[in-house]
Amino acid sequence: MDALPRDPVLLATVLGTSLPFLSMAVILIFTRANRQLSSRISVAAIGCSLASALFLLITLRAAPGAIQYQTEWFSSGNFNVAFGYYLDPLSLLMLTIVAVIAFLVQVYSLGYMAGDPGFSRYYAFQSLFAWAMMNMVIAGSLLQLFIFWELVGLASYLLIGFYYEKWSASQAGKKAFVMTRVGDVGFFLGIIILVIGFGNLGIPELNTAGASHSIPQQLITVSALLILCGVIGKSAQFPLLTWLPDAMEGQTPVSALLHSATMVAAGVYMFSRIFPFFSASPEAMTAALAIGTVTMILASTMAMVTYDIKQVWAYSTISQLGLMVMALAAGGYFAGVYHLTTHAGFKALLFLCSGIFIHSFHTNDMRIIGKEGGRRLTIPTVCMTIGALALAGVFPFSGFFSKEAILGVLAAQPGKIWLYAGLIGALLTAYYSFRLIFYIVLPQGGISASSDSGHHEPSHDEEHHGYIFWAMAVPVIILAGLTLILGLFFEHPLQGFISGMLGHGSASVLLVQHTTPEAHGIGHELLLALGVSAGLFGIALAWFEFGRKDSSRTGFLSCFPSIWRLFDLRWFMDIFFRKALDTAVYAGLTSLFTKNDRRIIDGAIDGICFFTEAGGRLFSFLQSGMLQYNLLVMALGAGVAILFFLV
Amino acid sequence: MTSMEMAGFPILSAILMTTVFGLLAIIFIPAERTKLIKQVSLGFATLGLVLCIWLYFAYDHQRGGLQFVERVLWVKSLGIYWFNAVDGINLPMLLLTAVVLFTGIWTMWELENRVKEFFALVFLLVAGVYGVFMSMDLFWIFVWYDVSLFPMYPLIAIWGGTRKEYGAMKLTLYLLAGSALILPAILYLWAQGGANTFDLFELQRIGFSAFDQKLTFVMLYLGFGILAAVWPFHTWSPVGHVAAPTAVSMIHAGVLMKLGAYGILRIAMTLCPEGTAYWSNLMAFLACVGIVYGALVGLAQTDLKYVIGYSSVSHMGIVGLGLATMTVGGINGAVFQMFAHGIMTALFFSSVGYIYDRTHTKIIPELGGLSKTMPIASSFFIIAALAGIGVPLMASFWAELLVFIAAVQVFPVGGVLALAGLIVSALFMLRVVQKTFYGEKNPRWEHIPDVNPFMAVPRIILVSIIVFFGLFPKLMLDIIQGTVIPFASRF
Amino acid sequence: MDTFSSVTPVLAQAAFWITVGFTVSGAAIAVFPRNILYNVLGLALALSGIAGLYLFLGSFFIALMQLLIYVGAVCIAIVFAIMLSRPLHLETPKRAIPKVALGLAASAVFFVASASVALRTEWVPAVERSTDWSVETIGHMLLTRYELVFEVISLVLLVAIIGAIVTAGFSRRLSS
Amino acid sequence: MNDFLLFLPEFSFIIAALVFFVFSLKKTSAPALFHGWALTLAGIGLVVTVAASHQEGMLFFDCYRVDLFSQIFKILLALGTVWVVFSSNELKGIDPRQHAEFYFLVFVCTLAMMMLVSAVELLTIYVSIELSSYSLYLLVSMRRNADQYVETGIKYFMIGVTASALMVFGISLLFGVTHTTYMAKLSETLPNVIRQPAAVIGLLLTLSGFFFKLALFPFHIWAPDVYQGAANQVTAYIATASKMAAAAMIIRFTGLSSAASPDLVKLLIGLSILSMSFGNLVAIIQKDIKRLLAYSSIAHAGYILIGILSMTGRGYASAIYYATAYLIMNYACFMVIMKIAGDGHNLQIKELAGLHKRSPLLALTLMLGLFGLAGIPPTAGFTGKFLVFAAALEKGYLFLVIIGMINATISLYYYLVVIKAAYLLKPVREYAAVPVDTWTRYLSIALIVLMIYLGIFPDQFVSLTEAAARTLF
Amino acid sequence: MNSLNTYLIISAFLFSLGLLGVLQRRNLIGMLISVELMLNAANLNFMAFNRFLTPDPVVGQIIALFVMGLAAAEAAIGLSIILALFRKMHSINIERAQKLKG
Repeated sequence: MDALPRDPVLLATVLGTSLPFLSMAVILIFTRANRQLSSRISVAAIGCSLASALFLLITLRAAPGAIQYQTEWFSSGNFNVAFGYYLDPLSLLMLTIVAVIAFLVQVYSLGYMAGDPGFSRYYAFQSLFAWAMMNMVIAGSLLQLFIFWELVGLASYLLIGFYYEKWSASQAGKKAFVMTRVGDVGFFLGIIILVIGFGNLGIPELNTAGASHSIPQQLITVSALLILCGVIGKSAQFPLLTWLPDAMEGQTPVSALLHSATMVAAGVYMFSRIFPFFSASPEAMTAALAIGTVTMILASTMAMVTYDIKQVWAYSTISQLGLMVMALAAGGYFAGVYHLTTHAGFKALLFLCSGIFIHSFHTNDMRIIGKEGGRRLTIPTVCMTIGALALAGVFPFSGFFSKEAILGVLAAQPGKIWLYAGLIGALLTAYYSFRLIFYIVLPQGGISASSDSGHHEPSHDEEHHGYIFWAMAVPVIILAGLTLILGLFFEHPLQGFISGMLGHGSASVLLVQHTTPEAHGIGHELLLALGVSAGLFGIALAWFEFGRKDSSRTGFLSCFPSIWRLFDLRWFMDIFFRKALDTAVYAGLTSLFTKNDRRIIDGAIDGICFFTEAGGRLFSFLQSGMLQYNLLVMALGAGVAILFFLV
Repeated sequence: MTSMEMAGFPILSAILMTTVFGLLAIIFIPAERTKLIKQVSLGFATLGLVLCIWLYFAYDHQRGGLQFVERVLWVKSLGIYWFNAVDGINLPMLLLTAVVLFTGIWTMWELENRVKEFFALVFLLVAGVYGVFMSMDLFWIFVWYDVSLFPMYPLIAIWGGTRKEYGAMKLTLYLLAGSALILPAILYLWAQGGANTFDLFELQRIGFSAFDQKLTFVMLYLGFGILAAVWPFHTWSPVGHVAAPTAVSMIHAGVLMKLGAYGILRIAMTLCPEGTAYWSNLMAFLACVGIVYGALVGLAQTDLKYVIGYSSVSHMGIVGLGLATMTVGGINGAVFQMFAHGIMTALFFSSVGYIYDRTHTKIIPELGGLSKTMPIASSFFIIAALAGIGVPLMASFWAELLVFIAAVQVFPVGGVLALAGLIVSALFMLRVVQKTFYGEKNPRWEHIPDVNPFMAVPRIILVSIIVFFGLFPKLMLDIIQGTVIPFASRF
Repeated sequence: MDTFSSVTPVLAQAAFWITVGFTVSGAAIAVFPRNILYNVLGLALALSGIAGLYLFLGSFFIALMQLLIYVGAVCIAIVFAIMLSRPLHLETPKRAIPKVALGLAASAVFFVASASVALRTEWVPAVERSTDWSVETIGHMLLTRYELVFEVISLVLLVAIIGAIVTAGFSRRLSS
Repeated sequence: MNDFLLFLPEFSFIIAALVFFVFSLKKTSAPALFHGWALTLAGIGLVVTVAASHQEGMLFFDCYRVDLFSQIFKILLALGTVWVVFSSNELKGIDPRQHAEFYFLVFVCTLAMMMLVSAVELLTIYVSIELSSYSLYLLVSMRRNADQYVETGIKYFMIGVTASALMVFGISLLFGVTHTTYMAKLSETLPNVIRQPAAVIGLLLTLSGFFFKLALFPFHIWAPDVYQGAANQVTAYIATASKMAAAAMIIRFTGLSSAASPDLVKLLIGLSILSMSFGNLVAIIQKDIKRLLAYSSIAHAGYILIGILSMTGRGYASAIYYATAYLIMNYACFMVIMKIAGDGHNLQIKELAGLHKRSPLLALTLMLGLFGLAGIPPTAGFTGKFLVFAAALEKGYLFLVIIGMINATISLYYYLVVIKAAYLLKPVREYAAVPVDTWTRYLSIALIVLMIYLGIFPDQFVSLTEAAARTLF
Repeated sequence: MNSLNTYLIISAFLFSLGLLGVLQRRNLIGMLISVELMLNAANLNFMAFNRFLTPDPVVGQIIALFVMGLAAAEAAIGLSIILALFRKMHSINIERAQKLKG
């Protein structure tokens, strides 16, 4: 503790990562009643976090190696749990991303949430969320990471189910928590196996051990696969992906935060955090690659058929996360992290823009928004288009660069199938995002108001161009700016930053090679062309079907109703889970066990009681009122006793 | 050891005496002066709490082992000693008891019906609990064990709720049926020891043959296991909890159930290391089944207290699993879980108690949307539920972590199965939270006031303890493992 | 045997078996007939037979006492009781078969048991046996070794008398 | 003179009996006066007995032995008598005109049982036991207005005389096989001939007489009917004092075989198990408290037997302890019953409803008494069970002890039913508050204190019982 | 013939017969008579042992004497109780007295 004031880095780390927690505590305990004060405390806290994150990034950008602070949390037997911070380029980068996005979202929420009765609570949870995420990012050990990972889940549960009086919201929160719990238990088990087999959960130690293969291969594979479960749950990978679209029940800024820099990013972040460890297990990497691919394709298809503006971005998040997992699994450490960074920017942008639309039109339906004149809101329209372009991977937006990096990595894989999948994903992504853009920007008459009229959020009519609007618009503009410059100017500095220090931090020079574009078989230019053309083709298709005049605006999928239905119902995954839960758990085990409890166990006990009493009644026949029967009992008893001795 | 050993002020006896004198004081107060009775009760409970906290700080965990030993020969011809001491295992339990008693009495501040008898019986019950936790003599452990059980009957039957007479009778008989195995086992050990002593540690030094250990271990395990709600002997627990009044549920689920696990640890495992090893697979099996089973059955319950009852079954399974591993980590975790679960369940019942006192129902479908009308009261429950799920930075998380590490190491299959139970427990806790507190505001409960600050105090104390030891588990674990390390080295 | 030493063994034997016959048949009459008066007479017969057996066992004093106390006192008392309670008119419904069967079984068990005890035990006479059968010795013993019992038995009789009076309702205070 | 001092306790009760014999000759009856006299005389008897507690010696040509063992039981007998006499202030169950006879018989019975515990000669034992039995037959038959219970006396009598016939038959076998009636010689001779059927069966039949007194299965059959049918005070007397004498005699007699016959031990184990199980099971379904307590007494006979059948000093000591505890607890229950049923009727369980309001002190006394009977610590009943089981386990009778504990659990059920009635049930009709006079109040408190004190601080009393048990050998 | 066993078997017979009477007779006085038979059986035992086995022939006789005395007292008490019962129940059939049971 005495080191704290003397070491500015530590001070900044501690301050930056604990202030949101303090703000949460203060809000919940003291300032619940005062909304203004609550929001200010929260925003100030996250502002401080942002400042310290930037400070750390700048101070440590040229640090020779990772900086680690560690103190014993507790120990039990020979199992020591350390509490510590691990500051390396990856965590610093991610810390900054989280701080930036969280700060922007909180500022944005000043407008978006104004007038909400749960305003204070909202900011408390936001602070909790930011705190948990930042601590997760700089955690020094896998266990600590897991702890905050769980807290991130908790915070997202609270935020998704924020409007708890709305049944669907609380349901969505529960679903998110339980489904990620499924993955987390795997993660937890993985950690336990590592504790047992390896004994140390420090992230650098794990990475070193993984890279140098100093732990048994089997152990790595098993634990890596189990830890991958955590990634699957948190980052909504196949098959645990259906909670994420439902999580749209939360407010739009929450979705923005959830989908860009926190919660779902946690999975991918964790993957990259112990990337060298993972990469020591080819089996785990292959599994992750497959899962990422499936996820990406599935989510893209789902996005093609929904009219809910937030759902589209939710599916796109899933598919982009799949892409990131693919990148990482294919060995593209930088590509994955880079896409995580750019995605955080443009996805937050997309959600925040959607939020403005939703806030203005009180609907989630893209058709209605378009019809009611969504494009008149110039700033969000423009910004959203920028975001969509980045998502589609169009030059010069940030998504282009990161996607290219990923495709490069995929191309380096032995089988070309991953590359083709990536390209198809890129195509579909471009298609569905511009389908949305065209719906909003180029509305045409004759939209049939279908049954899917979207969700209504609590309405509060505010002046569109007042303080509220600007509180929402400024973050959007900042993010749009970031999206523009992040790819164009920051790819190489970032690569140097991250990969450079990775070389110091762990012994994985080999990994860096994977990420260089020169290493893959197909020429760089060809790949570039392929990527761009896939994106452009998708946009063109979208324009052909939705943008141009006289287009049918139904999409080619409407020709195949069964496929439409398949996509719309999320490949029946939800139904499957529901059915599985209902039959296997509720109707199966639960009811079986409950019956067992009532009938067999309790029945046995009550039966014992019953038979005891019946025994009493039975024996009481010995005590009949007839004297001579009584005497008989006595005489026969004595007689039997005598015979006992004689025989 | 000499026959007489008294190191300074008998602090442990003093803690015990706070309850006895509390009981006597209550007896001599006229029954009409309910306010005074409550104040006196709270005063004695506070005194006990203060002494326990002092004990917690005064205990030297560096040195470990037994401290504050009081040892007086009690009954010469049988070798019974008045032998009280603390070590790392019972210190958390004493602290837990003091906290739960204190908060429990505060929670019952609004009681109106037969106040005098209620608090007198509560003190009697807690005297037994303190006694079990501090005593190191088999005779006294058993005496206090029974003393702590039988006040449950009137407490539930008079002040209880749903099916109170049935629940009370079932609980009392069931638990005392457990002692039908404990007493013979204790006496058997005494007789086989041949040294005419009930002193736990002298018996431990004597050691027993493998057969004796196996035999007595299983008797003690089943006997105490009933109180620890080991599957399949758990059915008294939900029924009893449902029937019991708030403070009694708090003490019962929070403290009394720990007596069972504590008994297994303190007597069975101490005296029968070989027996433990022999039966550990059974222990682990029952514990794992209990974890999953409790959670799954909890899913189907419609009564709030039933839900908590089954969650207790599940959580006590974790304690059992930790004990079954016979490793330092596992036992550390088990003891810590006993403490954490005690506080957590007390919080659970105290929140449910508040709700039930106001709404007169604890049927989940009849409630709903309570968060709107009583946000603070609801948040206490939600916090408890989160602790029950094993959310990190709450005390129970660490306990579960330690237990599961040990369990997966020792019983891979069972450990993994039990881990899966965590998913279910999350599901059923959240389901309850959702159905009870979330959803549309229920007009039936609109007039109900939220917890006032005075009544919030005990709940806040409980929450703070959960979070405090979640943030600083070292403060408890160091004490625990100072004793557990030498303890586990015997296996 | 001493008393009958002058009589030939055959006669003695015949007398013995006749006595036994009286005893057994008297006992049977005391138990089996339904008429209570026959029972009393049977009892008297059996008791007299037993008194005879006591003679064979060498104790004239006890045989006399048997006649006095039992036949003289007990039987008369029973007859008085019969007269007072008029049990002659006792209704006689059917006997319950299980009761009879179980009763027979129980007494059979007892008979077999006690007979086999008698037969299977090695009865070992004392090494030194006194031959002092005189009544004086009995009297002496009564006042020394059995002094307490002797006094207690008087208390027993007192209790019996007071009790009988009170219970049967012959007390002065109760005769209302 | 010394001899006279040894006999002083008995003598004081002879005097008491004679005083009431004289009273019984009077033409008029004065219940209050009689009660005062009786209490005074019984009190004097108790004081004398306590004062004579450390006497030792032989009397009446070695027929009569005064030692710590006998003196402890005499104190218990005197104590029980005092208590019963104390509770006889409203002797509504017996015709006021018969009160003198009632006290006379009680004192005679106590005297007989005192002689019983001191007697070490078979004939003396037999005569004493008969004297006490006859007194009890008469006491039981004395209940007035007892149309429902008229048959009680004759049932008790018939069963009693049959048992005593069995006993005297057994004594005759013992006499035949050992040639002696002195216990001291018996205990020398008997182990040598214990293989003989006559010896062991003689012992068994002799014991059955005492089993009858103790109401041990299968010689228990009188107990429920008699408990129910006799006047409350008489039942209390039978349930407390007379059990002490029986326990003492069984302890004396089982010591004779001194574990030479494993078969006998097996049989006793069997009887003990049957007795506990039967008593507890049937007690579950009872409605009448006295009848319930009768079944519970059958069960307790089984527990006492557990201590005895281990045939060790510790076992006998534990049995003495148990008997003492039983006396206190049982009397506590009966005192409450007698107090509540002021008019002498038979109390039903449901009539206890609301007792905690009508008289909190009596309710508490009853609760503690019942918990003591159930063996719940920290009452003396628990410590008694603990000691008894400890003695049995020293001999390795684990199974027996487990069954004993299971039975204790079963018994808890019906005791709880009674407690429930006293503390929980709402009375169907308004019962008047129970008037509790000062002395009863003090006695209740004394009983409560005694039950708990003996439970928590058993050390001194256990040493005493062990010293007493040592005098047996 | 005149051996110990003869007497013992006679006594066993008397005892069993008495027991049978006690178990069978519905007339209470009949039962009492049967009990007397049982006591006499025991007495016969005493006398027989006294004659054939014991060192001191006085003891058995004295016991027999006391048993007789007790039997007389017993008969008196028994008969008085029976009479009391008869006054209330107007019967001495034991099968009519079955109120107390269970």
